[in-house]
Amino acid sequence: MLEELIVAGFGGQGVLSLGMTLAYAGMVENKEISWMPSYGPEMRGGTANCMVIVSDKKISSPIISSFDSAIVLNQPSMDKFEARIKPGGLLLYESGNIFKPSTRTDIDIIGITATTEALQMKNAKIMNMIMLGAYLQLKPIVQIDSILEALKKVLPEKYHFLLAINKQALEKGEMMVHQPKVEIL
Amino acid sequence: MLEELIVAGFGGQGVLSLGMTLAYAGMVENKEISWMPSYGPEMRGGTANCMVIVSDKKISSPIISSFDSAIVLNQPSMDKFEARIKPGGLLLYESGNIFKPSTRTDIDIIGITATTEALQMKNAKIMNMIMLGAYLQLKPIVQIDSILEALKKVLPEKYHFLLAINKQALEKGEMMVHQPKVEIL
Amino acid sequence: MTEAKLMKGNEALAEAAIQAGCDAYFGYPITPQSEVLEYLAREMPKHNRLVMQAESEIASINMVYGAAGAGFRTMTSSSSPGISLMQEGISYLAGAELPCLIVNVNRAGPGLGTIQPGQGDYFQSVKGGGHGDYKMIVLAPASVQEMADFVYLGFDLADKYRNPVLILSDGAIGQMMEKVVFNPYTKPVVDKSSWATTGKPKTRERNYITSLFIQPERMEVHNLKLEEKFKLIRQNEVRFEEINTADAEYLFVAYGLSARICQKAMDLAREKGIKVGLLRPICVYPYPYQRLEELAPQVKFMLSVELNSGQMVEDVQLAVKGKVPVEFYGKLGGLLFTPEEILQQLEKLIQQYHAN
Amino acid sequence: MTEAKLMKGNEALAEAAIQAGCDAYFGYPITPQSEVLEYLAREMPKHNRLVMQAESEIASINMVYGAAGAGFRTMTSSSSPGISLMQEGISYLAGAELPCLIVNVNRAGPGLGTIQPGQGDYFQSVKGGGHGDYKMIVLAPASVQEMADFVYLGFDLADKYRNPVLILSDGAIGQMMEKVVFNPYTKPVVDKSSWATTGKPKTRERNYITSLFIQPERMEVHNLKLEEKFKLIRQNEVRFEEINTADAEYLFVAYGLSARICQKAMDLAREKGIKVGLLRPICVYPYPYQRLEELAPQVKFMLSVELNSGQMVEDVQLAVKGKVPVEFYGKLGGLLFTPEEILQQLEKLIQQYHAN
Amino acid sequence: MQTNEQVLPLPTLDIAVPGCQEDEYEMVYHKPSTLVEVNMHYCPGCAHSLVHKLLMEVVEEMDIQEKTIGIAPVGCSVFAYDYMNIDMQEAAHGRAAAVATAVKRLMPEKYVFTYQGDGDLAAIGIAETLHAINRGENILIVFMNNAVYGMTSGQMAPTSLAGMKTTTSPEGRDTSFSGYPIKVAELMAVLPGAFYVTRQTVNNAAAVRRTKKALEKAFQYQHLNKGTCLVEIIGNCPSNWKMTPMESSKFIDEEMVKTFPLGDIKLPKAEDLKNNQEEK
Amino acid sequence: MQTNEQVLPLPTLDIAVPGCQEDEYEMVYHKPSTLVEVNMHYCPGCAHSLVHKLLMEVVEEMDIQEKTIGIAPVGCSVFAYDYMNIDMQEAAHGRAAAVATAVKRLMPEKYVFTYQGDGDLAAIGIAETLHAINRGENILIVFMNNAVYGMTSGQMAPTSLAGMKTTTSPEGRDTSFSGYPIKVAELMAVLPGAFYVTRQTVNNAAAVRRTKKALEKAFQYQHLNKGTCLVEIIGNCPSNWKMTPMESSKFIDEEMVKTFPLGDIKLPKAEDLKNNQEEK
Amino acid sequence: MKDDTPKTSAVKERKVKGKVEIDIQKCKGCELCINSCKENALSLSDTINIKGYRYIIANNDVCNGCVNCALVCPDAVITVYRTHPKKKPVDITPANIKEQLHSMISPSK
Amino acid sequence: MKDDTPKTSAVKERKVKGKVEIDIQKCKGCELCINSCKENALSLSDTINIKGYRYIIANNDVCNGCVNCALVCPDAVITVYRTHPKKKPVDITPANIKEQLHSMISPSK
Ligand SMILES: Cc1ncc(C[n+]2csc(CCOP(=O)(O)OP(=O)(O)O)c2C)c(N)n1
Ligand SMILES: Cc1ncc(C[n+]2csc(CCOP(=O)(O)OP(=O)(O)O)c2C)c(N)n1
Ligand code: SF4
Ligand code: SF4
Ligand code: SF4
Ligand code: SF4
Repeated sequence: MLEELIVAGFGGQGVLSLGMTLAYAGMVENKEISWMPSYGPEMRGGTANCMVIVSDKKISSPIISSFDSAIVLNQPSMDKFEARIKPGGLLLYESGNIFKPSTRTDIDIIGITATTEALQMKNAKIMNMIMLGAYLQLKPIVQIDSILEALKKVLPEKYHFLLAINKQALEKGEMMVHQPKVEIL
Repeated sequence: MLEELIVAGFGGQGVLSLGMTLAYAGMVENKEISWMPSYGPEMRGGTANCMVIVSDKKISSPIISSFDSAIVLNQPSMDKFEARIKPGGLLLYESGNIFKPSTRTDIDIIGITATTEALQMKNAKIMNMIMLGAYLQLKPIVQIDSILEALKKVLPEKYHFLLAINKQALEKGEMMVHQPKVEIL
Repeated sequence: MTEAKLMKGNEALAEAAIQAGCDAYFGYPITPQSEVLEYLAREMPKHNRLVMQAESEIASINMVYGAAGAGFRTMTSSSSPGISLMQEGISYLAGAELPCLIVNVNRAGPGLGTIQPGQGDYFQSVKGGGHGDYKMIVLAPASVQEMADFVYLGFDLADKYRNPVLILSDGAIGQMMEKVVFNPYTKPVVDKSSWATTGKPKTRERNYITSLFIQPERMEVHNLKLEEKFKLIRQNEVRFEEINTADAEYLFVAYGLSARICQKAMDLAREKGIKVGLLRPICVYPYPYQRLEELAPQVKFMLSVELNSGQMVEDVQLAVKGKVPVEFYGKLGGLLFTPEEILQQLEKLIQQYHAN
Repeated sequence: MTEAKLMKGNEALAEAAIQAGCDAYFGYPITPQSEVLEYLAREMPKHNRLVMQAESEIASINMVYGAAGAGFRTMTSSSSPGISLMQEGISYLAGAELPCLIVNVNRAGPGLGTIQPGQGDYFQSVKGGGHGDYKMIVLAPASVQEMADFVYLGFDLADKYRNPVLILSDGAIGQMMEKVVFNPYTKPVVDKSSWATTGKPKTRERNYITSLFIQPERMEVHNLKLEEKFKLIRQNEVRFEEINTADAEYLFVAYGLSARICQKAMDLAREKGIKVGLLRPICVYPYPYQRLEELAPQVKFMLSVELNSGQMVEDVQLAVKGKVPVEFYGKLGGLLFTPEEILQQLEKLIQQYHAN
Repeated sequence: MQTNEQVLPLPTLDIAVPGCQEDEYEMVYHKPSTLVEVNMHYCPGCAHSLVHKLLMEVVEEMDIQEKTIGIAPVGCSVFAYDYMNIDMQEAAHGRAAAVATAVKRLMPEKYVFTYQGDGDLAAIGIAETLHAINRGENILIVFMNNAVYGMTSGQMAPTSLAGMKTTTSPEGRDTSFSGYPIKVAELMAVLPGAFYVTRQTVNNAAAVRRTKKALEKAFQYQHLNKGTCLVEIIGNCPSNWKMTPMESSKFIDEEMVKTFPLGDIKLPKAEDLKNNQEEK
Repeated sequence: MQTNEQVLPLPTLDIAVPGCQEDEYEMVYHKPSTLVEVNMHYCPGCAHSLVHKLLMEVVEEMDIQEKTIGIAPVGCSVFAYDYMNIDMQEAAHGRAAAVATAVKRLMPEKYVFTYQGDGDLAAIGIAETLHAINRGENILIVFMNNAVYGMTSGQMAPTSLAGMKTTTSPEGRDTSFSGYPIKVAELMAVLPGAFYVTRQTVNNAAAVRRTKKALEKAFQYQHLNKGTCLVEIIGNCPSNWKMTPMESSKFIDEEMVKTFPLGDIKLPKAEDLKNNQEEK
Repeated sequence: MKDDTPKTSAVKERKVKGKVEIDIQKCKGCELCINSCKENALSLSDTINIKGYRYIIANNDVCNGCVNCALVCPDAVITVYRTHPKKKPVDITPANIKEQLHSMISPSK
Repeated sequence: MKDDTPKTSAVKERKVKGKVEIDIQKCKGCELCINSCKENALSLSDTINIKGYRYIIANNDVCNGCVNCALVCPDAVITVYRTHPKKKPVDITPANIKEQLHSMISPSK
């Protein structure tokens, strides 16, 4: 098994922690992983992304130019990475932030309104977990339980009370991909 | 004509200016010259020296390991350079400052009491010019007139009144080598 | 704590420093390595070790000088511009024979440049960025695991030779997360009493740390002593990794992150039946000249792959002495080449060589 | 003033700076080059030029940055430890493409070392002591006359390529006195209005001086532009002197003071009927690789003679690509080899080669 | 997307108010033409952008765009030259004062200022700053003191408050370990070369007006050739202070000013103020 | 040579004085055993040698040879470690305070001092010095202010007097060009980290006694861990001042002290002086 | 209609009227302007601009053109206009003002 | 004999007598000690020492052991001795003192 994933969006949308949670989960399952973030001042307001590789075999290059999957949370990221998804790959995006959806026909494209859902759950921050839930529903490369394990590591002790709502968010995401609300923009 | 000379003594004995005057004189006569000083904090109280090369042909290396002549003004310099005088070369020294004279037999050795003479002339500073006068008497590689020319360049305007005494010093030196007083120490 | 952890390269390096018994760290923030200082600022005090944010890289390196001179295990880290500021200090450390660890998380230059990864500091690291004749042992990690491992190794080598050791990493390896295991390590006891300035007891002559030898005769003696040491280092400390060289017709030569990417490129190439191998210098000083010379006859050409305009390639050329063509492929500006890109370059070259 | 003068190398260099129309000099005292600052402190004000003693070499090089960025002809000088402190600044100057002249009156290191002459800063000068991919044109004077001449040349090359130029001298050439003639020179008019920061008129876009390109894509473009420039420099600016190479069976390769001493050694050798020649790189960057390669077949071996532990010898090896053996003879610690010494070494090698 | 519709109502609603007409309005504030027409990269509410704006207002109003050269630091304001429409140089970290020295000495008739953060000026750059001021360079040093390293994301600065939590002082700045925050303005005012030294902030409209006045004066003084003007501005760093911009404004009033009291610290002597153009 | 005969008469003459006997004499001054038995390279009359002697007297009298580490600068006193019989480190030019910081932090129970000239401390090293003092490092900084660069033979220092002729200010220091001499002691005293700051000289016996007292105190204070002690000593440089040692002593009294007034500039607060050994 | 009362009364009391223009694509939603405005003329949008920030919406009916918001706006996105206190406003209210007003105001409800 | 008068009288007046020892090979002839000595006990030699400096000669008959010279001596070449003011000097003057004195003092003339 080898999954090469990019997660991209605005700084503050929880892009890096989404990827990190997935990476930790991979480790929980003794998979090989690498997590490569974008860094630098462009994170300020601008866009952030991370490349995550989960594999059964030793990972050679942590740098990848094309992706099996992309989780896209804003328009600039859509413009930047849409074309770099491998044919047959997956494009999962947060539709509330996208006004020019992909026109590719050779990949699976799914948009969900994670932001709105998160607001309804009274916690904008968990949008990324909804996306992760949705992603894992489509690409079950790790168990949800492993994710919950991982969250314990990612979240500092004092935030462990948030584990519950994160779990809900993951489940919400799982559900949503079954009846994706495709938005009218 | 090629003369490779070392001048060595205590800092403050006018070692460098002796060599410099000779070099300037060489230039006055359109000879090729190089003047290479020792430098650094050892000049502080310690010893100073300069290598002077005067030649008709272009000078390749300004660095020389053995000398046609040596003008030695103190004991440490005697110890350091005595052995490096070419056979048949000249060792001229200020005998007031030397208590272990050279034992070499393959070179011309002449000691003069330039310091005492200088004090008699009421100007300790001109000791070096007495030495230079003596040297040129023994090795007439440049004209005394050229030296006087040179002194005009070496001495700042405001010291030109000293030209006269320098001239006397040079002449004194010339004379002394005719009747060298070899000292009993 | 031999259980695997998921960590950034910078953090792994910092944690390893603690486990290696580093007594004192001095540093100044700079992207992409500030995590080292931040991690240690958090963790060192818990172990009663000294961690200080200096007012500049110049202060850092001179604090390292003081700490090392007093016999303590000490280190600093920075990124390219900061390392340039340390060049005088590094030359002093080498001149005074002080053991210490210096980490350069290389970013792309020159000047302020960009904060993205690069390998443009190769020459500075291995040929001597500072003045005078000196060398550092230079370790080039290619994974988060090596970011940790080379800290132990680096400290031990520094003590062994009384010489500064440099870890030459880059922004990508510093920032990325991978599994890392901290293997149990016990700090060797090194007797520094003969030179460290810990206060002069009646029982011994005074110790002093200096790189000054004003008499050239004494300076020469010192220089020759240093040269002896560097010779010893060249004999003992050559380190490299070889993959698929046995049947290789072509050879990638790459260090650090570039080697990782070449490895992927190599896999892709081998899938296509192209017999390419990889030699990865682990120490870029001393350099595996001999091994490369041995491999020369066997391959059609060597391809040095670097995130710069062509620096290590000179060492490859020095190694093979014209016995085999040496090609270069580089990337500048903090951009990274992809495995596919390198493969392409390889194939292009193969065609050219077939053409001729 | 084409009449010959007797001057120290440092003073000749300083006088030449004035005659080359240097607008501003910034420096900090250090033996063996303080005469440059002292001479200019005396003479520059008479020509209403700016001479400032900075608080450090770091301030000096950054003042040079400011002056060059504003479009003025500017320079600094120092000796080895001071030059090491300038490495960050030099990398910035190269990155920002600012023309300026930097003078290193090399003394023997590492560290504080000694104040006596040396050539241990060769690698730092030609391979890049600072971080990132950049190059300087490096001129190596071998006489007081060249100390003067290379100032004109250096400034002109700096302007031509918008790049820092380094004069790599040493303590002996800086301190010794020889005849020097200041050939008449007229400062070329260079239009810097397209980039110099002289204040933005309505009629043009703002100018800004920077080495920062945070987007790697833009950094790459900048790097490639710089590489183009360095390529051009390698094509146009190779400079060297050849003596007695026509019939040479052996070849000295040496620069600066070493070349002077080799010349005497060569004369002595020729007297003995030994057919040895001398190739003296005048620019040590760019390096006369091609010419050396051409000479390779003709000679039995090349002997690189340097006042260090063996630095330029690598460039000689890179040049001849194994076509001919390359030997090295060096001296350390600020001591100088004598012509006789070098001759001996040559004869020893000749015997060895005959033995085999 | 719908954002465009959002703004439409505003103009139309206006004429709905009786007796009110487009042309009767006069523009009373518009951003200076000397500010480049781009989005600044600074975080929301960052004082850097505000002070950039003020500087460009002064340059516009004094009509000295053609005569002004700015020196940018290394710090979040490293990109200043992307925003200020004047000739600028980007100096190495901490060396802006040395760069400015050369520029001003060679072009004494120009207006030269440096723009520096506290890490840049007070940590790595304190030597160049102190010596430039001691020489009495006729430049303006705009010192943005936000008590942290912003660009590198929140490490302790020499100006960080006692007890202030930063990424390199996780337990808060321990003065017995790291010393007390350096009061740059007071320290530099001791030097004879310092001509005008003041500390201001920009966390409310009145403060902004005062800061602008200070900058204006500092620019005007350059022609007196009497020494260095240092305008320290207590800025903010919402991102690394982990506050909203509004909270950061409050933090300045409640905490920062305790350590860094606002106001003029060194004023020109009266006799120095008669504008004599004689050059150094 | 005859030099040896010259000294012989002295002992013999003594017993020629009735009622006077060898053993009735007590030695009342002898150079400290902590001074190495070699000729110092300093020029005749140079204050460096004298202050080396004083430091070693204090170390001997406090019996802390085993606990003292000195940091030598780059300057004429670069060879200090050849003369002081204690463990020492030779720091890069200007960086002694940074080196001392590390040494002291790692061995808080030791006595650590730097010995620096004015070029070393006030020019290239002002940043490291200022930051060390601001951090309140518990070290002693012995600052030898001779108003010139001695080692490199007589260039202008940041402390050169107004109008002072040096090799780099041939017309005399022009304060409008180079600024005024930096009063290091007064400047550093402003920093909270400075515990004891004094300025002394050594150009006569009384002054020597005062300077020794000051050094003694400064050493003793190190155990209080209350901050940095800075002892500025107005030295001389006969060679580069182009004066005889005696003239240089006069020059100190008549000129130097005008710019650098002698005396204590910052004294410890009484409550700080009760010797509490608690470590940082 | 709560919406009307302040408006008309405003006209009565205030001599000087102001209005602000917001360059919403440059606004970063830092809200500093909001609390600098004594008249509470400014508020934050629900939607985000192209940079992903919520931006400022002005209620110009209550704006008195004091310029405070523009002064404190770091990103210089606010332009302020003001009527001249002297000039008497000419009533150019069209006949069908009621309908116009109604049609205009309703959407914002 | 001028040489004698001060000596004897000295014994009468002064309680405390001092003497100094000079390490002449380390002396640099800076003369700082000379002008620190109120008793004019110190003077410069005509000949130079191995380092090329004229060095200090002490006339210990007038030395009162005040230590000033040693304090101001940069090169720490002076050692100072002093008699104890209390201790009454025991007269151990040998019979042939005159001859002895004479033979001793003459060379230094
Ligand atoms: C020589 C060097 N050291 C360190 C850095 C990394 N660096 C960039 S900005 C900065 C400090 C910025 O803080 P400050 O000056 O307070 O400005 P702010 O970002 O807070 O506005 C540092 C340490 C660098 N670029 N160069
Ligand atoms: C980096 C560096 N710059 C310059 C020098 C040259 N240098 C040696 S000593 C010195 C200054 C000495 O003056 P000071 O500190 O006043 O001490 P002094 O000699 O007067 O006692 C300088 C500039 C150096 N060794 N290293
Ligand atoms: S990090 Fe701080 S200083 Fe930098 S732009 Fe953001 S708020 Fe401003
Ligand atoms: S040069 Fe000056 S400071 Fe140096 S030893 Fe001589 S007198 Fe002392
Ligand atoms: S102050 Fe400016 S940037 Fe901030 S919210 Fe108001 S308009 Fe937007
Ligand atoms: S003070 Fe010391 S060195 Fe100077 S003359 Fe007197 S004894 Fe000699």
